[in-house]
Amino acid sequence: MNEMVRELTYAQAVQEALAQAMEADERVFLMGEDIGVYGGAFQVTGDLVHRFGEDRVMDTPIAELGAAGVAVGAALAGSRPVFEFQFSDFATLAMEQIVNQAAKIRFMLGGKVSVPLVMRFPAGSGTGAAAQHSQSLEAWLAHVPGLKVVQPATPHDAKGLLLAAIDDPDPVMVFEHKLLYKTKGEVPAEPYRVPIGKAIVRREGNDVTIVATAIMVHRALEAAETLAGEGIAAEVIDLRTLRPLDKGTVIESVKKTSRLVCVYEGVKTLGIGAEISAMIAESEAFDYLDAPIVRLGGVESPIPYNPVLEKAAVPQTPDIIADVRNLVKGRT
Amino acid sequence: MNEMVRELTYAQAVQEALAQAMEADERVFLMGEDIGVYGGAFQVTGDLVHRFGEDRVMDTPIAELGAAGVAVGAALAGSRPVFEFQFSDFATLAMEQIVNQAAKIRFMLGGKVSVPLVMRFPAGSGTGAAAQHSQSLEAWLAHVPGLKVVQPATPHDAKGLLLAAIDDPDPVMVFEHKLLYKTKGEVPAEPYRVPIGKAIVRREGNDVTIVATAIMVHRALEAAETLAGEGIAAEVIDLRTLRPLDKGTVIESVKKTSRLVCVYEGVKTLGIGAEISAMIAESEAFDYLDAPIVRLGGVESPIPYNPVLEKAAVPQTPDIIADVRNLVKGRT
Amino acid sequence: MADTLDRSAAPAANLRPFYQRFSAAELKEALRRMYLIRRFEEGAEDAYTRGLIHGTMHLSIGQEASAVGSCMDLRKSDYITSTHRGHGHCIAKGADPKLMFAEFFGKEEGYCRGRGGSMHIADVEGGNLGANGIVAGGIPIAVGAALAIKQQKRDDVALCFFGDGASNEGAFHEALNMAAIWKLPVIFVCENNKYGMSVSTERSMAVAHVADRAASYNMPGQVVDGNRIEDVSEAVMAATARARRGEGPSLIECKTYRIRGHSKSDRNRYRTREEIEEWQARDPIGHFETELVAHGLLRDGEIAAIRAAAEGEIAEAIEFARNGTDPDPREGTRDVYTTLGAA
Amino acid sequence: MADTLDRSAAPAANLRPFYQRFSAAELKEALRRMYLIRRFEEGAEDAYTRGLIHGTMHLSIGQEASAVGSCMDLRKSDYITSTHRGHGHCIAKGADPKLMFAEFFGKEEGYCRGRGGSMHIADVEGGNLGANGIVAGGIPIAVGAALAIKQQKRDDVALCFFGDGASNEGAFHEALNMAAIWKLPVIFVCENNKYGMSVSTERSMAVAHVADRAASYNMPGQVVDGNRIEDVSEAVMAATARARRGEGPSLIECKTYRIRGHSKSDRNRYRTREEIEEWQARDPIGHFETELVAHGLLRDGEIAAIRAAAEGEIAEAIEFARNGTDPDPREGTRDVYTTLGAA
Ligand SMILES: Cc1ncc(C[n+]2csc(CCOP(=O)(O)OP(=O)(O)O)c2C)c(N)n1
Ligand SMILES: Cc1ncc(C[n+]2csc(CCOP(=O)(O)OP(=O)(O)O)c2C)c(N)n1
Ligand SMILES: [Mg+2]
Ligand SMILES: [Mg+2]
Repeated sequence: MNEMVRELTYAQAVQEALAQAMEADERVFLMGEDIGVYGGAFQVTGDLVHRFGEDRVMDTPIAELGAAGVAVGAALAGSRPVFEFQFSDFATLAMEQIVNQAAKIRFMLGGKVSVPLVMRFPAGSGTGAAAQHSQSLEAWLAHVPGLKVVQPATPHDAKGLLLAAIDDPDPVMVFEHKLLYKTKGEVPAEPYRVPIGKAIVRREGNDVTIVATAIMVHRALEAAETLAGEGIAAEVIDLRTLRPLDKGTVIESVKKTSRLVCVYEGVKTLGIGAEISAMIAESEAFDYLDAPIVRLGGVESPIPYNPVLEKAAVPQTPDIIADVRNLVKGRT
Repeated sequence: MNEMVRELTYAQAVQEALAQAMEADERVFLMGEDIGVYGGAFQVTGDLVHRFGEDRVMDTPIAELGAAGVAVGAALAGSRPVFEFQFSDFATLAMEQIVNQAAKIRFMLGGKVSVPLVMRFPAGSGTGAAAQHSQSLEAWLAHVPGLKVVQPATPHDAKGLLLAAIDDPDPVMVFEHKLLYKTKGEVPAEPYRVPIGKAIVRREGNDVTIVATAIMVHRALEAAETLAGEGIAAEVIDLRTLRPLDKGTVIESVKKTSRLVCVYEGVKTLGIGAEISAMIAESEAFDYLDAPIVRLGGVESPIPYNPVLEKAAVPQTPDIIADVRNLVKGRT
Repeated sequence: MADTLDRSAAPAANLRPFYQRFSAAELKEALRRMYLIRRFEEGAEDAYTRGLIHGTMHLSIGQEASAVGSCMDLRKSDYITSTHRGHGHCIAKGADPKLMFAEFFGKEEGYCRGRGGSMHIADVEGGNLGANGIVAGGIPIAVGAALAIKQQKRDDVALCFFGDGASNEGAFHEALNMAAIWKLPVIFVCENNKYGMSVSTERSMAVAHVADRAASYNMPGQVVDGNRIEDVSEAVMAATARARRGEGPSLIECKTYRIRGHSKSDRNRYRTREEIEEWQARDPIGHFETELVAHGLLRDGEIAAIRAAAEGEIAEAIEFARNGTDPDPREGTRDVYTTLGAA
Repeated sequence: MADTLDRSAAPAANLRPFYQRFSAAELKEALRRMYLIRRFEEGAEDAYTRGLIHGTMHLSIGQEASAVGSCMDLRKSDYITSTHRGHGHCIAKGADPKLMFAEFFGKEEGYCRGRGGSMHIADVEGGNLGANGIVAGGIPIAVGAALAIKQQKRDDVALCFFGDGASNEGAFHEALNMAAIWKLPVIFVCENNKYGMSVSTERSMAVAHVADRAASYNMPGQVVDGNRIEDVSEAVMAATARARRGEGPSLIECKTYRIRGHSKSDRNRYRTREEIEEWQARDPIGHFETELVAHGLLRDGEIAAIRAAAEGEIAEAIEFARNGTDPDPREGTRDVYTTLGAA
């Protein structure tokens, strides 16, 4: 690519995608709480209201279920809503419209309509906002046929996956990690798409495959760096899309490395790692496995307020290092 | 046990548990839509309103979120609500109160309170009620720390698990399968408890372990019967509790049989079978596995209305037979 | 349907707006649709009782005036959103009973190719965005459709049907509030048939009228006799005009009654036979016929003809449906997504 | 707090109910609590700014009258439910600032043993069922507490605090409706501080007053000046009496203003400096002092003493909190369940 590439934060990359989509297609508009003059709770929409006006950057009342339904209706009637939940936790209020309506309408109507709806969910812990503002609920939505679910880990993917989501005729749920918003990375200035449904190998290695999502991709890469010093070559896969899953990329890697560790922030039980593990255990890669499949997920508890407990509740780099080391060295 | 044992339907067994709990403890009361004179959409509460009065068998307005919150508040203030969702699909409207409040209040308050709340969810497909009335969403709630989740497959367990749930100081979610309501089985007349967190081996066998839930337990047993005729001895485990998982029972069985098939009605991806599979793949049982772990779950689609399509959307007995046969004979 | 019909009859003076607005042909078409709904429901009930249709269904016998009266002034490009009790709305908006019955029978020819069934019948081409299995689920969707209309600078409207029971759902509150603050072209039509399943409005709400709740949104709220098509239609005409002028939403409450049980599992324990009979005596079809005859717009003999035609059309529709194509079981997961390559 | 204080002062004739109901000592205690809240918030802000507390917090400076006025007539066995902006409610209901600050500092001594933080502070012993991170999340919970009170035949009440923004949530609608149809002893206190985060009530609702919405539930709805403690208290007294008599719920809207930003990330882009200053001039503490002095209940010198005592108490509370015990990291998942053996 020979386009202009700059360093942007993840939040800026999201904002740029929103702006470019609105410029390119007047059907695209934004809805959410305090996304106008306030600029969004995480300053993602920033000044967009001044550029595009209040009709295209719409502050909603605090009414997640109704507003989600408004987005579904607008999508059915030819508009292209991009909906921001202020925190992903508030999706609990809108599951009816997301799951019973947005995800199913096309199917229930025999394929006669599409629901081109994008929803953005600032997710994850680490901000000291406690149990009701720190959840990682992406596995719920990845369990729902009719939805597509993406989880970008870098500014580059944040922009490219969001633009792909806005193009997509089906409802796409975009999970953005709050701690990533201020992280920086290279982002081409032109609009571009990162395909939905494709994982990416972020680091190659032969000894063990680490499949990670969102902020865990960065922790996994850090861990891999340290492990390299110990002679363990870890391959790190950034899953990027949770539904539909890119099975091929993970299977190929496990066939090569024979070991798998899944790292994710959601609660371990029935988090995305459960699916990755089960998918491998039923795949052709099973025969290549040299060791149990390890899952390193969030602890079985709500997220605590106290910062030390909060950190202990989700995987940190040393946890990854320890688990991978155990797996590779502990047995063969 | 030498108590009186009769044949009851699953629905009658649930009703008997409700009646006995209300007789034993005046703090226990029922809330739900049309559970009074109507007797409940599936006639589970039946005539209870005439026995216990409208104050203890309360019809709510159609307002799932608010009513769930009322139940949470009543539980905090010393009452013991048993809440009926008319269909489990409508839990989508109440996830806020279930997940952000009921599941987390005790933890968020540092253990200073309990939330003794029971919720009942008629779930599953097979009634021709289409995509918004046929979901199996139990995996969502099993992903949530702070909740306990049970899924009785027999009239006996329907009564015993519900009584255990009502005793329990924590929020317990009870998934009842609509197609089971009219099935019959032996039920002791006296109150008794089936412990939460314990799976049960319904049939012993050495060749393969089938872990099933709800109606799939019966289909798995049927399949096992047929397979026995082919010389395949399947062990069938009825999981009964999804959270906390009885890992020991499943692990022991797999160590014995070396093969695992998980059968469940929820969508395959991230359904309960994903957790069972992943739990085994990371356990000591991994080394005993002779074949990939097979998951037989619901197809990746909303439940269709057409009865032939509807049946094809979830595992049926022949599907189980075929998968087990493949697994056992296809490879070693 | 108004725009497809004969408008030649000159409006007579001194007539109430309903009779000024609609030609004799249009009024007869309205009566025909009421009959079509009635017969449709009876045919559906019969098919269900005979085991030809599975699942459940919610019949709107007795509520034909609110369905047809609400849709008479709508264009094809206007939207409606409907409910679990949606057959009448669908026919009123102009759907083809053949394709509706084909849907009930789970056939490929059905509006939803047999995937949706009674609770999800939609006729998107005809402006019906769909029945809904979730009580109040369609209310915010209607508001969203109205938002899209406004964004696209169209002068269409969205008309939203819902029941008395639905007005206790949070979605009702949130949606009406948004429609009001954004002045969207939406007409909320509450069909208050006295019960949400088994729970009477007296037990489920503390106010006498759902329309009273319009005040919470600074929106006009009006109660009409839902069994009198002319009352329903005039209220909707005013609300539609207001909406098209960009003046925002309205709430109209049609007092009506469902003659049949809530669904097939209903044992009618929560109401009396007398109450049902009282309302049967106020039959909306009979009322409309009397009106039309009194206005000299319909001769006695015509009624029988309209009725027979409706019966014939429904019989034909059922026949069509029974002969429809069964979906291929291997195609169960088609149409979950629009784009290929997805899960 | 009323029942723990001196009642000896005889009610003077011609005084408004507020001054008849409460003794001089009780009134001074109310003023003290208002100061305590003010200083608490300032202390919290300061600790946050100095990096001693993490997370976020929502300060109620300027809203002390609605908090204290609402709780003056409550007993310990009455419940309140609170909001994300809940420090004031907590202190008003009688909580100990030491244990509150310990919670902010994430210590074992804190009300929630450091697990909850600002948005979840609760004092269950004192009848505060908890702040809530979910807007409107506490409203149905209050109704449920009131239901339990009724079931247990107690004559307590549940008082439910929420904001103007919360009144647009579906939970508000559903909960008020249930409270009304079941005639539950609950008092809904809306603290309308003109904004839900950045969105003004003019933009988020189409009616002038949240209290107007009471009509949808056939419930008394009253607007009071939320910066005048006597107005708030009298309205709550009447509502509480009504509730204890079994006559059902009431809605009281306190018009007030939050002087600080919504939370620490607020850049105040949605309002003017003038507006803030206008409301600062209507300080609820200053107003109450003037009232008390005018009524001869407070001498000038006493004000300084009450203020100094509040400052001292907060300084001590912060000191206590800083010296608190850090939770053991291995105990993170304790208290997820009550019974052992669970997940
Ligand atoms: C969210 C939700 N809750 C409950 C139901 C079950 N249910 C279906 S129809 C109905 C009654 C609806 O009453 P109303 O809105 O008055 O419509 P009516 O049936 O009277 O036409 C109920 C409780 C549902 N489908 N969706
Ligand atoms: C369900 C939900 N939606 C959004 C938020 C984010 N949020 C927290 S406070 C707030 C504003 C609440 O406004 P209001 O009810 O008026 O209370 P105030 O902050 O003014 O005291 C918002 C939007 C939330 N915490 N919960
Ligand atoms: Mg009704
Ligand atoms: Mg406010």
